[in-house]
Amino acid sequence: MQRISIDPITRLEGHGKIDIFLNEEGEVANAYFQIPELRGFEVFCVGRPAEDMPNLTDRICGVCPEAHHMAASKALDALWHVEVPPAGKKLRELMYSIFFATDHTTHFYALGGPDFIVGPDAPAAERNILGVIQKVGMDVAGKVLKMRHDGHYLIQMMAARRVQPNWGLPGGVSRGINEEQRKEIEKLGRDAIEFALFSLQAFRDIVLKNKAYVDLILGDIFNHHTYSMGMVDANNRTNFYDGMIRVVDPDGKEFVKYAPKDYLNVLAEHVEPWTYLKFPYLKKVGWKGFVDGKDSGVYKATPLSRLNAADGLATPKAQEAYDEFYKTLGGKPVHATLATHWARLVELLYATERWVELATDPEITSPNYRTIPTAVPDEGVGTVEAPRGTLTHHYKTDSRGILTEVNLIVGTTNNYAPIAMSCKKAAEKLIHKGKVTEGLLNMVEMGFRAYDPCFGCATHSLPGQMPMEVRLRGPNGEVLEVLTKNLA
Amino acid sequence: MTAKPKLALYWAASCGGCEIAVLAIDEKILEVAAAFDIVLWPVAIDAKVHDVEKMADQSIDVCLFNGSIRNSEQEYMAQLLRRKSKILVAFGSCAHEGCIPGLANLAGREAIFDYVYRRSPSVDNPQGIVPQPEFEAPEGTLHIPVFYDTVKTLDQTVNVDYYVPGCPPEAENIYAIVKAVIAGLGGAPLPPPGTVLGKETTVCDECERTRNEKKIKAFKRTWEMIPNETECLLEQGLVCCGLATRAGCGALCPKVNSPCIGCHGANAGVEDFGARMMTSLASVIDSNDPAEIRRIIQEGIPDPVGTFYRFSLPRSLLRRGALAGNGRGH
Amino acid sequence: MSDERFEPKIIAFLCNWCSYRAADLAGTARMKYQPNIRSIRVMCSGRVDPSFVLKAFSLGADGVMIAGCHPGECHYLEQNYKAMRRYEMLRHTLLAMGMEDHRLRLQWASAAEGNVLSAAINEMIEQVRALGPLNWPGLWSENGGHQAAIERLPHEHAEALEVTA
Amino acid sequence: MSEKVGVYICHCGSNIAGTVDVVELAKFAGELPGVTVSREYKFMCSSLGQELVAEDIQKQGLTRVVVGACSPHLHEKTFRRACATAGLNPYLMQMASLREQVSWVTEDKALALDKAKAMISGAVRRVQLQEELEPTPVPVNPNTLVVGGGVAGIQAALELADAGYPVFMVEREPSIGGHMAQFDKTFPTLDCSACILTPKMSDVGTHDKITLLSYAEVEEVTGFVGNFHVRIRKRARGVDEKDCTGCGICIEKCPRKVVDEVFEAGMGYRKAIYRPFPQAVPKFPVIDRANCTFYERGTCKACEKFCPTNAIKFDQEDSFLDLDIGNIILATGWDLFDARRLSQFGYGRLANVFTNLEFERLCNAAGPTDGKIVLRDGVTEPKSIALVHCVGSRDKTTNPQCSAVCCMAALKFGHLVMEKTQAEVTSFYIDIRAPHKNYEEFYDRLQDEGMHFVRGRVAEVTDAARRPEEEGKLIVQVEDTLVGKQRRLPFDMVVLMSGLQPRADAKEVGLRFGISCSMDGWFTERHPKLDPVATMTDGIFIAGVCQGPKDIPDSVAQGAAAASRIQGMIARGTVMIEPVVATIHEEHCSGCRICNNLCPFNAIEFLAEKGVSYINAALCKGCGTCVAACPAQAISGAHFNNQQINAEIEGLLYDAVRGNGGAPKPVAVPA
Repeated sequence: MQRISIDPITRLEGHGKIDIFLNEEGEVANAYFQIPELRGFEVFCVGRPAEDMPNLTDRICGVCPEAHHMAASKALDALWHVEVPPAGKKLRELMYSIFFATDHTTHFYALGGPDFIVGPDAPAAERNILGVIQKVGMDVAGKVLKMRHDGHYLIQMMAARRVQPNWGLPGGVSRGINEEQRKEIEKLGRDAIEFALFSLQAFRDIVLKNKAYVDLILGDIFNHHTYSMGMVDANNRTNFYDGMIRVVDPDGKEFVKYAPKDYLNVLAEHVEPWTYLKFPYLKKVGWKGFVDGKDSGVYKATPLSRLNAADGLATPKAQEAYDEFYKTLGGKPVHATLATHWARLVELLYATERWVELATDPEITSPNYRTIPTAVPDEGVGTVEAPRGTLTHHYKTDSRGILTEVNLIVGTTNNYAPIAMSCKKAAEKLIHKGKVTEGLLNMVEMGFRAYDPCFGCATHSLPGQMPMEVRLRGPNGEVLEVLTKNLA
Repeated sequence: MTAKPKLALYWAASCGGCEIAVLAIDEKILEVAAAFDIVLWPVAIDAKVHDVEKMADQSIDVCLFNGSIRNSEQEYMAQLLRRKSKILVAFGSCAHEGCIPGLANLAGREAIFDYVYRRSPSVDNPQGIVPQPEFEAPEGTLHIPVFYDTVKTLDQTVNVDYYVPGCPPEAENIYAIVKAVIAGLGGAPLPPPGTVLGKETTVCDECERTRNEKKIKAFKRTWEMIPNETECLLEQGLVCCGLATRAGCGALCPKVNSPCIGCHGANAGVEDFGARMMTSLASVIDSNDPAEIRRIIQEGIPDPVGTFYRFSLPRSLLRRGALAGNGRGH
Repeated sequence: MSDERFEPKIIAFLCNWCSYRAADLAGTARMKYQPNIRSIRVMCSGRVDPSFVLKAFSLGADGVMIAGCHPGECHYLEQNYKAMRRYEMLRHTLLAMGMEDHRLRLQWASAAEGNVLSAAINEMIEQVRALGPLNWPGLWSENGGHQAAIERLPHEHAEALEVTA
Repeated sequence: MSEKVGVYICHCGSNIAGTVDVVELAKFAGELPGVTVSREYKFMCSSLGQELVAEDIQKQGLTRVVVGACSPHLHEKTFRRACATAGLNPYLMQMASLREQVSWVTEDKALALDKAKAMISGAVRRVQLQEELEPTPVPVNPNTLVVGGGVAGIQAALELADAGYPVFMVEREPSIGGHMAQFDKTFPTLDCSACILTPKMSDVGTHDKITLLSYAEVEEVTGFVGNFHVRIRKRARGVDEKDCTGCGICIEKCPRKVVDEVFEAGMGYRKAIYRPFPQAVPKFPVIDRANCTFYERGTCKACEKFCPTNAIKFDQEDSFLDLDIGNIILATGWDLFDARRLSQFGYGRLANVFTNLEFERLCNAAGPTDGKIVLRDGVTEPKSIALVHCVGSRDKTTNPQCSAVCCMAALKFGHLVMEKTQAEVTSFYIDIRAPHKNYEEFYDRLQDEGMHFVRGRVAEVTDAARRPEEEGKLIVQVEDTLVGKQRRLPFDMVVLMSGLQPRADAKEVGLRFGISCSMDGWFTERHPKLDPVATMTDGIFIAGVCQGPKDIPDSVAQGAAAASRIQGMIARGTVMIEPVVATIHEEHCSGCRICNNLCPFNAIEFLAEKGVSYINAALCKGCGTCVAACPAQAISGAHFNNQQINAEIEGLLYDAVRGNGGAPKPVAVPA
């Protein structure tokens, strides 16, 4: 029995390690995708005052703190049985839309995008944000940096800090916005829509016009027929901030639609002894291991799965992009993992349109942005769509609002099983007779990156990454061969 | 031509916020890329730890290290980078004082494993499996790093030259520090080792709210009230950490009507942040009756450890030796 | 003899004007109390910074006493009330950390009350003796003992490097 | 740190050496880091011992000194001086109390040695961080403010004025004189109270160095020793002092009679415009606006009509006076215990139960009855009088203290009764307290004169007669502890010897002047034995009963003592301000203002323009409360700074368990 260790995988937000075992014939016998850490927020948050949760859980993930901030704030609303006034809801969703646009931009241009923009075969040393800047030139780079800068700037203006906000409270937010700020938010929002359209066009030009890329996207290597999860509004259109959770089966038929507070009826988490991360799955279907199909409880919660789980998008331009997306890829549902990059850009457009919608809502500057709770707190669940998947916070407190129990199911965790499967599948497809090629390594990575996995969230920790390296070991674990990327 | 100074950025047990903050210096990132030969920066650059291991000791000029030390791999990386770096900077709250994840020291490994893998409401684990550092899979042995009992700061693990406060540090400050380091390498005088690279006063200094003499009859919790936007939040009864927290953020949180939560840590020369908060708040409680004082404190500050040591438990003088009561007093 | 039983170490902060004089008086009057108490003279109980108390615990003290003038009798008019408030705050925090109540004590003793102070000292020593050592520094959990896990990493890398692809 | 520390262990004969192994201790000290010399010596406080220290400082170049001996309260000054003479700043010396806190309180030699080692290593670590300090000299303003015009204040004022220094005397009432002016005779000499007091009063009134401000009160005191600023409110008299000749016609013509509750203790009447008593100083009358017809109805103005110099000013308003003052004497006196609080004695209910003050007025020739001792009806002369001692004194339920004067006053009353009437007089006492010169003799004399004494605390005074002979009398119910039986004795008149208690507003006045009161409310002296006239606040002195119950001679003595203390300071011209004060380091201060209202001496002010707080070193008393409170740790306290105290804690715990409190680990060997 031979083993290949990929330790660790690079350019994901979080640390992962893959061990691939080969049988005597050198074919893949099994692959283990391991997450090496955990921080235990669920445990040490117990004993804290619940209203501190938006600030505490910000620190679960510095990549998407706003997502935790929102999920926590919504959990507090439920906990204290308080209705957020319309202005409060809109302010929250506005800030959240700005965050979504910013985060998707970061991923497409800094993390996932490089594979397409500078190309999968380019030396790894160039497959990074700096490489992208070299390739697309300063003017485009300028657009990207401006988009990120504007996003951060507005988040800081509204919610105190560009990373780790301090804003959400049970019943609303700590402060609203004035007309002056609204104008600025609107103006930058319109720029953002332009940027989103530009990015989609860039994707068409660079990727869709390149047959090799399209084949790669649609090829079997990265396909997984799993359930798809996403949050939808009353009309079954994607919403990031609020709504019902809808799950469709591999054929695109609605499997379940439930209120976030009922998540325990739908989801369960499986534990393996070789990783610190748990594997969520659909309770009704059950845990069948790392396999595709209707009979496996494995599901995805990604930009792609959100589009699959919805009937459309609530803004005009985004709806067009949505239609184009499915037309090009041959109808719903789409299971091509790499298409997630495109789906992400469609969501980027939706987020920017929603941003302007809310920024131009007459109620957005209302001083009535918060309701002070009067009920006795007991239990509450808060769910939002994080960029990397459905995020759920579940709290219980005593009558003083001191936490007695905390449970978190975070974005990337939902996708742990699919990611593991993608890695295994890529390995199976590409490794034969114990032969490993440099191409394999990047292929595996690309499948991996499509999920924009953030194991900071997943493990509530973000340990370091090191460049990927593969060691081919013999039955006794001696190293037969070593391959590393970017040997250039 | 003279070789560019070597820069390494690394993240241990952190949330990635520090990395995002570094990216948030926007176009200046290009200046950094131009000024330094970046030998390690996981989030953005593919570089190899082998190369770092192969380097001669002290051959990295500056290492910005964020994240606390919570498992065996992080401890190794801390030791490695200390050895290879001339200047090791504890970058951000986690490396500096432990930050919010440091509150895990209230619980410890066993409590965390037991809840996360066995008792959590969503977990389905009839055999009560918990992850093992070394696991014999049918195909072979699998390793994951050892999860430690205690979260420690970087300087509780290796010697540190400088500290950068903040969760995360503000982009402006990051750029200023990078420039200072560049100047320092160019021969400009560097501050004495052990210096925290930040302002030496507290957030009130940057807060625009009006302040008066303080007399507090009751501490309020943030959900209980909507404070006005002009007066000192503490005077309105909210436990604002600004008075003890190192300045440098520009009092961002009070600006949006939220009390400071203390993410920049304590002021220069202060050993224990929580002690500063406790003593200053207690001093201005407006009562001389022990029973009333006790009531004011217990009602208004139900979670003193989480309130006063939110960001600094690992660095503080409090030791888990006191955890007889499992970190939950009354 | 004193070897078998646990001898707690207790730090006492004594106000220069009352409790320190009370300690003098206890001595002059030859009132016996156990020598486990080690005192620090401050000008006023209002000088006692909670960080001193935490410092003492973190350096191995098993208990800390803060002694000042009776309420209303402060040499500096009202500063002992600040000491009272800080004691309540500190106690609240230490209890939340799971520390036993008797390890921190606030004691009023006027310059004339040598008997009150020595009685309080003896009582506290017995209470802390019964609780046993606090041992903060000793119990500060060490993460060592995982050297194997730490050293595996460089070995794997080194090993990898020896092999040529 | 490269300090050279000398450690000196005192045997104190066998006081320390008998319990603590001083040789072992000195050896231990010698091995502590920083210590260059370590000696033990029989008596460190002896001149030989002090020379030992001085010599080492000079020969061995010691930069720090630790003395392990007795309590610093005994010999800190001694050893500081020893260091100073050898040229070492006195604040670089630290004492460890090995006697009071070790050898005298324990017998376990092993533990005693442990503790002694701890105390020494604490002192050794601390002393190395101590800093040179210098007291700062400030000038002393020669003006003195005397608050209260009773006999104590009068004495103090005259002493100072006669020495040639300016005095400002503030009196709340329209006239000075205090309680003494109300008395008839004084014990034990029986000379006329007024006769000996009024000359002193008029001296005050006429002295060119004394500015008398009667009918006035101190509103505000700021500043510090030698440099106080005082604001005084002069209440509107309604009479212009410049024009008034004190002829008194206004008083004659005033149609309005008012019961005089103050001077006459409710026994007599005065007019609405009045002067408390004929010899009042100053002579100017006061209009009692609460009772003046003009202020009630807007008419009358009789006084104005008849005033020959048009001195009546109905529209006069309170005026304010700001003074620069070097030192202040508080001689604010006492209130009489309110006998109504003890209802069993019937005062206020039974007409012929009197208080001692009422009785003083009865006896006084200038009083409402021209000195005739009569019952409330104003005519009947009593046949029998009871004097009840300790009313509101020596009584746990009211005042535990002995009021010091009542026993002698009762004897005086006994004498006056027998001198002026045929009445039998009986004293009901617990103990007769007659400790001073000629007091016991006076007691003997009264026994000879036939005064009766019953030993026992009176249980009740009642008019409920049980036997015919009790009809219409006041019956005193008492347990005669000498005969050991209950007795009921009938009297015509009962006099309650009410005790002395602190002024109702003593605490508030204390705060205004920055001094404290004891639990029972008397002003606290700096030292109960060695410094009874000074207070904790430099430049503020106390004299008379406001410091505690005492009689006239003691009050006079204390007034004079306070005055001479002040003369000394004025003569020197400067005072030294203790260098143990707090300082705010501006660069670290964020202006959060936490410290602003923590200082009872108002030493901390907020500099709005700079946005930082500032401490006035001259006002700072060095308690360190603000130092401990500062959230930014921007305040440091000289001689008690954090580093010094932390070092002492470290030293005291030299033998405690030490894990690495999370200190850095050695770097792992590269693979």
